[in-house]
Amino acid sequence: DTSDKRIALSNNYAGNSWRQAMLESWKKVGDQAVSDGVIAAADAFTTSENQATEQAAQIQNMILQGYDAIVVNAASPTALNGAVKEACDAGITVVSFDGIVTEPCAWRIAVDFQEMGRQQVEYLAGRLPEGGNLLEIRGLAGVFVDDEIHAGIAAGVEEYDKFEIVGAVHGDWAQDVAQKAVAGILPSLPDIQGVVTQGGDGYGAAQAIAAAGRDTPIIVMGNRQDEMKWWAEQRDANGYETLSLSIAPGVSTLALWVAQQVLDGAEVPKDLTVPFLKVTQDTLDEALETTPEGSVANVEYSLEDAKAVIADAN
Amino acid sequence: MNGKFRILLPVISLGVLLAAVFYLQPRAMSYFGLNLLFNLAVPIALATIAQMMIIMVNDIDLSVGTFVSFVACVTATFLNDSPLIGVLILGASILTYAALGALIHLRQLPAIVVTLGMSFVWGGLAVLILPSPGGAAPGWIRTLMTVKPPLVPMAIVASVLIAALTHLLIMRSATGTLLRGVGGNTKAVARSGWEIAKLKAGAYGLAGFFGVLSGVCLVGLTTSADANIALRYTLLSIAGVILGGGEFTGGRVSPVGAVLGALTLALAGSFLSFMRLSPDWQIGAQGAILILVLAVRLIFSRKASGQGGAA
Amino acid sequence: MKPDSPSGSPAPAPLVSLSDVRMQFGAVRALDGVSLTISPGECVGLIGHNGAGKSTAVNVINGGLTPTGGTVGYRLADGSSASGAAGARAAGIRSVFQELSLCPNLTVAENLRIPQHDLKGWGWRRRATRRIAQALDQIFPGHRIEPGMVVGDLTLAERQMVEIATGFAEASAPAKLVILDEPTSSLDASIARQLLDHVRGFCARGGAVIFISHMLGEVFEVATRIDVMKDGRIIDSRPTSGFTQQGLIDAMGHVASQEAVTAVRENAEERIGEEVLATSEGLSARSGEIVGLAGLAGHGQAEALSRFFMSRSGTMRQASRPEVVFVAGDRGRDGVMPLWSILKNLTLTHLPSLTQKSLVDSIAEKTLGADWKARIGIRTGDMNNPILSLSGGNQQKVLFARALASTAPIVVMDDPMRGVDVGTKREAYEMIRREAASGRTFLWYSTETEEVCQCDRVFVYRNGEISAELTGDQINEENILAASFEMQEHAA
Amino acid sequence: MNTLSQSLSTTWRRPWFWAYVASMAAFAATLLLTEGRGGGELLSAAFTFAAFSAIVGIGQMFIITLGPGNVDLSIPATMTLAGTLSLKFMGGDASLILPGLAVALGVGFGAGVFNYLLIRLLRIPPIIATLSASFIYQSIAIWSNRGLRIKPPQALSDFATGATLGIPNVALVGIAIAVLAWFILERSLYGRWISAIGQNMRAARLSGIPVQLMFASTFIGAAVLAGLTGYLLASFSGGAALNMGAEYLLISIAVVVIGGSSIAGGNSNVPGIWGGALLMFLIVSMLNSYGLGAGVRLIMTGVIIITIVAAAAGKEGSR
Ligand SMILES: Nc1ncnc2c1ncn2[C@@H]1O[C@H](COP(=O)(O)OP(=O)(O)OP(=O)(O)O)[C@@H](O)[C@H]1O
Ligand SMILES: Nc1ncnc2c1ncn2[C@@H]1O[C@H](COP(=O)(O)OP(=O)(O)OP(=O)(O)O)[C@@H](O)[C@H]1O
Ligand SMILES: [Mg+2]
Ligand SMILES: [Mg+2]
Repeated sequence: DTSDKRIALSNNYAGNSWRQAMLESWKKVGDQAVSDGVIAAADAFTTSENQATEQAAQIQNMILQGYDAIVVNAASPTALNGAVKEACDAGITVVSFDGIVTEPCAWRIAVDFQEMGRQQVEYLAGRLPEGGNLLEIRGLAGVFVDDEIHAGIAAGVEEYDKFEIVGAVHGDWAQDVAQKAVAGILPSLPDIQGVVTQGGDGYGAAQAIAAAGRDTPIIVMGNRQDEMKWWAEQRDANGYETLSLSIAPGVSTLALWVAQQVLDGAEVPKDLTVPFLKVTQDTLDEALETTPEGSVANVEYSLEDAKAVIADAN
Repeated sequence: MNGKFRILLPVISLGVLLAAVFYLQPRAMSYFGLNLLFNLAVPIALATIAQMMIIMVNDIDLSVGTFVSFVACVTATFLNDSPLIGVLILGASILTYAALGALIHLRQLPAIVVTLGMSFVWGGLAVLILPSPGGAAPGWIRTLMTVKPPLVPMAIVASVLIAALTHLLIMRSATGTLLRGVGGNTKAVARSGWEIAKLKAGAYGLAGFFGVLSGVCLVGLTTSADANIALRYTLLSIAGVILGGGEFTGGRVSPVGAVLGALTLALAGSFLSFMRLSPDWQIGAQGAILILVLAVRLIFSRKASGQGGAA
Repeated sequence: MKPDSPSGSPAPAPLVSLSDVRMQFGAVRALDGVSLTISPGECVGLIGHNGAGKSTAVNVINGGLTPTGGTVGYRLADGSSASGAAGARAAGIRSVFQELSLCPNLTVAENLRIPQHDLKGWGWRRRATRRIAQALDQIFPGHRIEPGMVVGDLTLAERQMVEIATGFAEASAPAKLVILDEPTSSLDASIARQLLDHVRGFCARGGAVIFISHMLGEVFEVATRIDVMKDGRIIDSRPTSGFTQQGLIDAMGHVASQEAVTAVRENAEERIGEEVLATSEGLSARSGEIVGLAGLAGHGQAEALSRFFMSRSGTMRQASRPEVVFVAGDRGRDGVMPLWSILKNLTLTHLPSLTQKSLVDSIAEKTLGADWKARIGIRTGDMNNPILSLSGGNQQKVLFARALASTAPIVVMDDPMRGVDVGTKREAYEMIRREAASGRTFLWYSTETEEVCQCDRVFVYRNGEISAELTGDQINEENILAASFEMQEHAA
Repeated sequence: MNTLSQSLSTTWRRPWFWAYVASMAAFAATLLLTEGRGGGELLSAAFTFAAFSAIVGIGQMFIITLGPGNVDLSIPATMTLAGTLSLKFMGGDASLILPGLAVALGVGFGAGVFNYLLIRLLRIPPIIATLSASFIYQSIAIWSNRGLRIKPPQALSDFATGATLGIPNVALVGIAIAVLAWFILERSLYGRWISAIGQNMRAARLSGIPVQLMFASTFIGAAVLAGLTGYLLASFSGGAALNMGAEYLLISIAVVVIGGSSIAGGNSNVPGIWGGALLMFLIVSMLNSYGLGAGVRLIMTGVIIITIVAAAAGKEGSR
């Protein structure tokens, strides 16, 4: 019975639509769980800047507030280990997701970011058998996710060696920055056949490429509604085809249920993997329909879904 | 007189905030609670002292945050794997800081631009050292940062030590007085036969030294590093110095105030967590509380100006 | 040691000797072949018009500036000779600069650390406190300065006192020659007297002093020898007894008639009109009136003036026809825009009247500048030169012009004649009189009793309050002094 | 005519000269790689993106001119808030383009007033006042739209991404604002007054300058420019994002100082802003084009900034 247990969400960043959708899913599912009497509280906390130190302090405050479980989307896989360890030592269940932590006492709901990078190249290889030139738009330098996806892309290019990355820029996961960086590097690049991204930069890249008067290459998208809408428009106009993939913001609700399960005494392995959410040419219209304007394609998890994920892993 | 007012403000704001935190969360009123509240403030306090050294000579350092991140990366990698090389790198970075101080004076460069440029340089070096987060804290730092002294938690002991030592260094020693003199009236100090370039190099070198301490402590707490770990320290450290009664020009700084200012800022974040605001407004509330704490200055500056008059 | 021995006995070896020193700042020749020697026991009065090169000479003597031609040599205590800034320090040469050079963020005692390099190690604060307290007690008995006070909290006069005391304070290399560049410019008469007494005693004990002042009376009182500078050259040098006041003025090259110094206070009846201001503190003035603020320095006169000014000028609305204008005395703090040219500094207050559709009419601005350059004789080749290239007194003239160029009916002056030479002062008095006759009101704070005595009405301040209001024949040095010291008795 | 040739011959001594030299060097270095191809493309991109930096940079410059410690750290948040609210208001409706602009400028105005009041009434140092205020603006932006990206009206988007006579429209806006700013700074009473305030605030007050009016109008003006930039940037990039403008915090300061304005206040110049803005874009493009990693790129950016400032200071010093 977990009806008197309190769970907190420690979130390190709220400045993009993905995080906003993530917080919203948490609130929706969490509030429902509280009113159903499954748990006593599901409070969300956000730091003002994307900083590991600030989040570490936030976790320490949660320890003081006596939460029974802390669900973390971490700014850094390692820099929070000190605070996470302190939480574990205080008897608190810590579940990390999306941005996971390496501290062994915590649970990890990981997305295989490397695989996400690799699959992009794989998809392109399917579309362009004779290979071609790729532009890579990376995220924020020095951050775990950026490094992982990049490694996956690099692995993919090694596997499908007809592809060559002719240019790479850091878009800092911000639309305007990505657009600017792409516009700056484009003039010095040969023709581009594909653009591999980390999610959310597709629209900006498309704009920059169009502004430079070049043909639109295959841009791998990141499930943002504006990207998908642009994709649908292009598809209707000229049969444009591509792939979109990203981690669903609703994974926060999975983490919530996993935490609840752990508190309930269930046997939960420390490492869980969630599949990422893929939108293909076939599911595009469906995805567009269910995604609010300006938001991100999403799936939320129920307790049953969570139990299934746990059972699969066991 | 003025000095007393200067120190009163940070003391009171810290006191009030601490009382509010204790009221909201009585559990904080314990050895364990105080340690949790304050241990992450120790590296902030050190970074604030570093910033203060620069503000003391009328400059401002926009690279503190990236520098501390850089040091953290070095600490979690070189200092852990091959201590000698690690120490050499950190030593060289302090020398770099000192050299910048001399360069800024000799070529009459605006410090804010040079440090802005350096913030890119330190950030770039950090990314090169640790392209993705990781590394490990050397055992001795970890031990030092998690030691549990009797009665008073380590965070408090460390803060008191930092405040006392830097107070002796800056406010009492002959060299510290000279450095503050540079901030007060550079021309007069130069006229008296002192080499300003050397003094500025000294002040910057001290800033580098405390920046290194900050980065090392930070890794001791977090157990690992990443290239963006302390970016926020730049603005936090400036706010800490001001909150501690320092001023941007004129060499008016207070080390004790700076440490208290850093603790206050750290506590402000905790206070907000305990308030349980809606996530929409949590970020804004951080701004609001900064405003609130600084607005207290108003009362004191009114008093102080009533005293000093237009003299 | 012997007291002043003018010529008779063989002069002791000189402490410092300059021979044919030249100093060029770009096109400006500040020093043009200066030769002089100063021996122990001498008190040299150095006088000259604004921009004559006095401050430059000081900076050459103390090693702060390396001359572009000629040599400067010092004699050390052991009889050897030296040169350069370090040599000057070792030879015991100390300077008290025209522009204050204390660190306002340090305490009085801590400030001693700046010039005295040996103050370090354990107990340096105690030693510094003792040295500065001793010097202050010795020079200014009865002063109210604590060594632990922060300099920024002191009044201008007190800061000047600290600076002077620093010049004479005990140190590892004892003071042999102290250069005082306009030391009394912000001191009131009684403190200035203490300083003069000290200087005389110091020289009698074998020390040497260079005393720069525009107050000839003071110079006559302390100097054993007077050197007159003009346009970068020493044009006359004689024992004090060889000069008369008028002779000196003539030597400096200003042709100003004697009666110019006589009171401004004439034809008062026709000049003075309606009351134009009355503050709650009791300050009042009528149009065309010249109102003086007197009392010991630092007793609230400057504050009263700036309060009045602030209350009559907005920070939120544009004042195209300002009601009051301000002439600053503390140039660095209250007046000068250091990055700007002389012209821009001069026109600042009047500028709103020189704009068309809020664009500055640069031709009108130039004309105004040229006009005032001629009117008050700003010594510069080009009004586009930076203001800081002017000598102190000339900067002061620019600030004067800034205020008078506007049309404001009330002019507030905070000891505006600080560091202005005799000739210019006379011209300024003349100007004030003329402006008053045309209906302008002046609120004039001065540390010179002579100046205050020219006013139509005088408010004497003590401890931040008005202790007496003197009018007409009541205005004389005796009454002012009395009101400065005793609160109740003289309040008419 | 005389003054023209005079100013030409002293051009190289101007503080902004080195920003342009460095920009051209970066441009040439990039073209070297492509053997001259894509020059026009790069230039047009440079002018487009530099325009955003230049507009916020001009606002920041006026603030910096007010003297040490005066800076606006709320520019990114103001941009975000103005972009978010105005795009939400327009909701893609082309008839609301001008009212939408008014909303954006109004947001800027409000932010400027709020910043100024914090500084004036609570006497909080500008650096911290604007930082704190920026958190509040960010919260309002989150609360009002929860990060949803709403598309700009097509006509507006076409304008923002389009060009007139080969010059990007946003660059034209940026240049017009720069010319206006130059006039204000160099020729107007306002420019003279803020320069005086920057040099010596107390003396400025005692010279009869309406100091607070100047402070208020400068902070408000800068925020209005930030609002305008937010509106343009959001229209340009297809919608406002919560993290848009984050990089303009450093850039707005960097373009001011690289452009040769004295950071100590009182001495500013407008041409340098554009030089600095072009440089900031071209450096990154050059380093990206040469395929340098993020680490090296950051280091080079820093080194170049310092070198330019050192070069400009050397020339100024020898005057
Ligand atoms: N740094 C400088 N650059 C250019 N010109 C200078 C500089 N310093 C002094 N001068 C010029 O040298 C001349 C002598 O100046 P100095 O300050 O020695 O005059 P002074 O006799 O002390 O005048 P005052 O009585 O007004 O203080 C002046 O014409 C002044 O403009
Ligand atoms: N925006 C600002 N930035 C920095 N310092 C300021 C600012 N505004 C005011 N000050 C400081 O406050 C002092 C008083 O300012 P000011 O003279 O404008 O006030 P006032 O309008 O005369 O008086 P009051 O405070 O009664 O309204 C100034 O000397 C200045 O040092
Ligand atoms: Mg002089
Ligand atoms: Mg006097």
